[in-house]
Amino acid sequence: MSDKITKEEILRICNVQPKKCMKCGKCSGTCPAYDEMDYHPHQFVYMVEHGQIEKLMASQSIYKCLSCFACLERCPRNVEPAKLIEAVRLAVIRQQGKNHMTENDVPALLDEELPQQAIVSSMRKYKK
Amino acid sequence: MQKIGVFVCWCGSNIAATVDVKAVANAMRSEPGVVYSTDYQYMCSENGQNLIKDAIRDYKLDGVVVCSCSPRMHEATFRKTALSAGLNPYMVEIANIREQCSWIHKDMEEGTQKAMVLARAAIAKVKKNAPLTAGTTPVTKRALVIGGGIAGIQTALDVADAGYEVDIVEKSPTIGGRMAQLDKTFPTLDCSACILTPKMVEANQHENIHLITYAELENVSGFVGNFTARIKKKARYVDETKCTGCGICTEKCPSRKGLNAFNMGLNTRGAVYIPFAQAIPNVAVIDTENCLHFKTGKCGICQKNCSAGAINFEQKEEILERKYGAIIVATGFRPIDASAFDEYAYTQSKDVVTSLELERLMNAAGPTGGVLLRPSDGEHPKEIVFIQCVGSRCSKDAAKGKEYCSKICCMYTAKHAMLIREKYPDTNVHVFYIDVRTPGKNFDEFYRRAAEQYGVDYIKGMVGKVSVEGKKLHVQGSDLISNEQVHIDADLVVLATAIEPDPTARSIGTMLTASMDTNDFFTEAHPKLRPVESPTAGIFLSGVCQGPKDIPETVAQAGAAASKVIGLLSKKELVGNPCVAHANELLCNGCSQCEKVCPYGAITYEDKEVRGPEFRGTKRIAVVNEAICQGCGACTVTCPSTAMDLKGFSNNQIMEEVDAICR
Amino acid sequence: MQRELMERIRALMDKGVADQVLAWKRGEFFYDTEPAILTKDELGEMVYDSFCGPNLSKYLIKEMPKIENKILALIKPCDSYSLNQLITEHRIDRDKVYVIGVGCKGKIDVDKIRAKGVSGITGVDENGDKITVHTLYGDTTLDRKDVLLGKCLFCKGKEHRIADETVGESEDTSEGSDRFEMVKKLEQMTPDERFSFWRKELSKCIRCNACRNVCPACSCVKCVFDNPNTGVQNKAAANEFEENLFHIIRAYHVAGRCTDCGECSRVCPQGIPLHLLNRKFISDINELYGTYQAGECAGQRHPLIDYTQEDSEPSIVHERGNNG
Amino acid sequence: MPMNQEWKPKIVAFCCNWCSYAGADLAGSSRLSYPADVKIIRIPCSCRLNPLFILRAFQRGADGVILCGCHPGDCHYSTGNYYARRRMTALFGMLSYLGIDSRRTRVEWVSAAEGAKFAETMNDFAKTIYALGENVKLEDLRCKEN
Repeated sequence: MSDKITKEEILRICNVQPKKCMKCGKCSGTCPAYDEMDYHPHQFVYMVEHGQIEKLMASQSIYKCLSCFACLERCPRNVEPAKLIEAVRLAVIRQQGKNHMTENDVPALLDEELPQQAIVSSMRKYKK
Repeated sequence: MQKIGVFVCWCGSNIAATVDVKAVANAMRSEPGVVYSTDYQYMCSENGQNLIKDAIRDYKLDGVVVCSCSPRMHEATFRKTALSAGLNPYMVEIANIREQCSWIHKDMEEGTQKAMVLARAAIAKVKKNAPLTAGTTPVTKRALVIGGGIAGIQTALDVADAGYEVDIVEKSPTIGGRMAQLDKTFPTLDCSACILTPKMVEANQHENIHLITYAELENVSGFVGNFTARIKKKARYVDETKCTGCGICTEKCPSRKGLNAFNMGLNTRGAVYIPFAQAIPNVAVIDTENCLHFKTGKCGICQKNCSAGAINFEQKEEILERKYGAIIVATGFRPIDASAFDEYAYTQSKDVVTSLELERLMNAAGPTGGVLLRPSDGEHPKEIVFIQCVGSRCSKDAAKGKEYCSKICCMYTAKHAMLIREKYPDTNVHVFYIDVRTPGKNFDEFYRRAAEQYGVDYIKGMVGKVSVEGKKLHVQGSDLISNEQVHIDADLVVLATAIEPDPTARSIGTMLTASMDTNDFFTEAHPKLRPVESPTAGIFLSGVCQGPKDIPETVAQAGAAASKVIGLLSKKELVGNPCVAHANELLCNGCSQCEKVCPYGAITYEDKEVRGPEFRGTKRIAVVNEAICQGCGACTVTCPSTAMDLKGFSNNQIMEEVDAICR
Repeated sequence: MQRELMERIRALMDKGVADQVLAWKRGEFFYDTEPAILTKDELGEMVYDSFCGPNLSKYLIKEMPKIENKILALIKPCDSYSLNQLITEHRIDRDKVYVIGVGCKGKIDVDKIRAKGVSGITGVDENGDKITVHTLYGDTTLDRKDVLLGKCLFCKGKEHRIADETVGESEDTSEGSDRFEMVKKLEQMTPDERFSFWRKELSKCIRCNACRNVCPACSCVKCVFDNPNTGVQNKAAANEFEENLFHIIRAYHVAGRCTDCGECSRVCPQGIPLHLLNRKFISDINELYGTYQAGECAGQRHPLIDYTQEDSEPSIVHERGNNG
Repeated sequence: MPMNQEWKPKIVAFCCNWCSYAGADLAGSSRLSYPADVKIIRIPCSCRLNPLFILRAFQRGADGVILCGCHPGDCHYSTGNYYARRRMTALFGMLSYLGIDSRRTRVEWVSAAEGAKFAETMNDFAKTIYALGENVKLEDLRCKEN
C-alpha cells in the first residue's frame, strides 16, 4: 500500500530518536492520562521503533494524550514521546483529510472534569 | 645517503583488511634512502621485532620506520627493539596506519594510498632525526596524597609501609571521607566505621604518614620525581598540638546554627565542633561564619572552658611548601544536588531524602541515633519508596543529570531496603528501578536476598512524579511489567542520586595538568592497561576521582596506585625525555621571549663568547635546562630566528612531514 | 636647535659621560640624513633638522659589545618606544646608553614635496606652519603639515618614554585621524578584493630587504630568510608565494613587538604600505586582548607571549565575518 | 598548467600528542570514519605549531590546515594551548586580511576522550574544504605535481 505511513515518515515529522530510549518507563510514570490510554507513552516509543505505526494510528491513546509534555520534560534520555504522539496524530489527520475538529466543535464536547490543559491542547491539535 | 628500513605491520587483519600491506612495503622500497622494506603479520611480536633487529644489523640501517598502530601504543616497544640491535632508539619513527588509517577507512585502495603517504611522511621525518640520549633526574622520595578518604588512606598506608614518606592533604578537618558517613557496607553488611576507623588510626600513627587536614592545595609545579606543592593549611583557631579532643568546647558553644555537614545537614552543631566522634585528628575546629566571637567579638566561652588552652582566635593560615616525587589524586565524590529534580519534590518535602542522607538517618551516630524517623515529624515511616537512577544514565542532551551509571546505587539501595525490612518488618519498601545492576562478587545474591528473603517490592519502572499530599508523599510511577501505573502513598522517598566528582577536582586537575573527561573524572593513561595512572607522568589516580566505584574497587585501585608510586619512588633516578628544546647559540638573540612562555622555568640566560659568521664576541644566549624542559615547544615558536628548536620534533622534521604529506 | 644639541653633546663628552654619539649626519643631498656614530672630533658632521626621520634606536644593538663606557643616543619621542622595546628584549643595555631625548615637531617627507610638483629642490626654510622650498626654479611655500612623513600623521605624542635628559621642544603632529582607518577599510573589502590589493602591492616587492634592515624589531642575529637551515631561506622572492611568505612572516615575527614606528613603509623604495600589515596585528591585538602599545615602557610582556584563560577562540576571525 | 587534472584535496591536521592525537586514535579504535584526505601530523603540543609550518603546507598544496589541541585549561603542559590560541588567532587574522578564506584554517580543541568529536570535526572541516575548492591563493606552482 503506497499510502501506508512508515516509521521513517513519523520520525521525519517529529525528529525523535526512539533508539535513545532506555525503557525506564518514567514517561508512563509521569503521564496524567495513563489510565485512559490503551497504549502507554513508553509503548509509543517502542511501537514506533518497531514500525507498529498502524496499530498506533488506530489507537485511542493518541487522542487521550493531553500534550502536557510532562513525559518530554522528565525523560532522562530526551526521547520526547509527546512529539511522537503528535506526529502519529498528524499522520492520521493527513490521511483522513481535513476532517479535524474546529473550535466551534469544542463547546459541545466540554465537560466539567475536563482539565483546562486538555482544552488548550485540543486547540493546538485540531485547529488549523 | 641514509639507509632506512621500512616495516609494515598487518596487525593480523586489523591493518591488512583495509590496507594492502604488501603494496605499501613494495612502494616504499623505491623511496629514496630506503634500502629495506618488508611486511609481517605482527611486527610487535617477538618474531616481528627480530625481523627489525636482523634488518638493522644486516643492512646497517640508520633509520627505521614502522608502519603499524599508534605510536602511543608501540613507539616505546620499537625504540627498545632498535636499541637492542645497536641503533639509537630515536632513529625510529612510526607511521600510524591502524588508528588513523585502516580502522577508519573501508576502501582498500583509499586505505592503501593513505598508508603510503603516511609511510612517506615518516620516512621523510626519520631522515631528519638525530640520535638522542636521555638525561637523568633524581627522585624525591616522598609522595603526596590529595584526599583523605578510604582511597587516600589506603594508598598512603601502602606507600608508607614500603618505607616512603607520605603526606595526606585533606580539605575537611578530618580524614575518613565519604566512607565514614556510611552505616553498613554491601554485600557483607559489616559496619563501615568498624572497618574504616582502624585504618584512620593506623594512618595517623604511621611514622611515615603526615596528615595535613583542613588544608588545600594551592599550587603544584615541577614534574615527575620533582614536584613542588604549595599547601594552604587553613586556620582551625584550635592549636592541634594542644587540643585533646575532649569535646567540652563543642558542648559549651552557645551557637547552634551551623549545619552538620557530616550528617548531610540533617541537624546542627556548635560553631566549634569535632566533625564526628572518631575524627582524626581528634581536634576541634571553629567555623568562623557561625562563631559569636568572630561575628561580634564577644563570647569566647570555648576559650574559657578549654583546660588545654588550645583555642587560639589569632591563628593564621599557614603555607607549606614541600617537594614530592609522586602525587596521588584521591579527591573522591559527592552526590549531585537533587533539587534539580523537582518532579521528586526534594525541595518541597523534608521526607524526600537522598541515599546518603538516609545513611545518616540509619546510623547509630547519626541525628536520630540510628532509629529510622521521618525528618519532618519524627515518626516511623511505614511506606518507603526508593527511586533509582536519579540523575544517572541521562542522555547528553537531557536538561539535567549525568550520562554515566553511578554504579553503586543498585547495591546500596538493596542494602538500605534490606536493613529497613530487617529492623522494621512492618514497613513496606518499594524500589523503582530501570535495571538492577549487580556485577560483583556476591552482589546478585545480595540483591536476590533483598527481594526474596526480605520481601522488598522491586518495581520495574520509573517514578514520574512525587507530590506532597498532607503528611503523605504521593508517588506516581509506572510498572512496566504489569503495564500499569502505580500509585503509592509513601511516608519517605529515598532518591538514589548520581554521584559526581568532588567540585575541587577540576582545579586540582588544572594544577597538575592531569587530563579529565567531560564529567570531571580524571582520565587514566590507558583505560585498560594503565588504569591507575594519569597520562601526566608522576600523577596517580585512586578511587572515585577516576570514575564511580564501590569500596572494594576503591581499595583495590588505591593499592594499585600505591604499587605504581612505590615503583617510581624506588628508582634511583628517572631517565628523562630527550625530546627537549635546545637553543642554537649562534642564532640566539637573547631576547627573553622564550623564557616568558616556558611553563617550567627551564630557560635561563647566560653571557657567552660565541664565534659565528654573524657575530663574534660575548652575547646573551638562552640555555635550556634539559632536566626541567618537558618538550612542549612553546619556546620554539616564540623564537623569531628559529634559534630555539625541539629535538625529536624539529622544525625541519615537521616541515619534511608536511612536504611529504602534501606531495 | 642643532647648535644647542651639539653644544650639549660636547659638554657631556667633556664631562666624560661618553665619547661617542649616535646621531644623524648629512647624506648625499641635504634632505638625506643617515645614522652615524660620531666621536667628539667628528661632531661637526652631525645634523638635526626636519629631515632626521630615521629611527636610530636599532643602531645601538651593534654598538653594545664595543662600548666600554657609554654611548650618547639621540632619540625622538616616537623612537623612544623602539628603544624601550629593545631594552625589554635585552638587545640594548640601558646602562650603556645615555639617552638624549631630542625635541621633534614632525619630520618632512621630501617625496611629498616632490609630489606637489616641486622639483630641483636645493633647500628648505621652515617658518612655523609653513615651509619655504628653495628650488632651481625659485621658491615655493607649502603647508608644513601637508609634507610630513606618513608616520608623523599618527604621532605618538611629544613625550619621550625614556630619556636621561631632553633637548628642544616637541609637538604632537597627529591629525587626530584613526590609525586603523585603512586597516578597517581593507577588512571591509571582500577577500578577493583584499587579495588583489595585496597582490598588487606585494608583487612590487624587489626583496631589497630595506624594510627588514630598518625595522628595530627585525634585529635577529641571523634572519630566518637568510639561514639555509630553516627551510624557508629565500634571498630573492622567486614567486608570489614567497613574496607573501616573506611579508607574512616578517609581520608575524614582529607582532606584539612592533611599535608602529612606520620605518618599514618610509624606506620601501617601491612604496608598499607595509605598515598596514603590522597595524593589522596591532589592531587585532588591541581589539581582542586590550589596547597595547609596544615600547611604552621597558619590561612589558607583549600580548603574544601572554594569555588569559578567557581569550577568544581563533574562530573569531571567521565569525567577525566578511569572508565572502 | 595542470588545470585539467583531477583535484585531490589535501588537508593537514596538526594534533597535539596528549589530547587530540589520542582523540584521533580513539576515533580510530571506535571505527569512526573521516575522509582519507585528512592526514595527521603529531606535534607534542598545540604550541609547537609554527606559522611557518602552516604556510609551508599551503605552499606545498594543502587546501586546509587544522590544529587540534587539548581544551583550554587541560593542556598537558599547562599553558601551551593558551599561547597557541593567541598565535593562531593572530595568524588567521592576517591570512584573512591577505584575502585567504578564513575557513581554510581552523583550530579545534579535542580531548583524548573525544574520539567522536575528532571524527565529526574532520568530517566537517573536510566538507568545508571540499566546498571551498582548491587553494589557489597560497599555492606555489613550483610545488605542483605535473
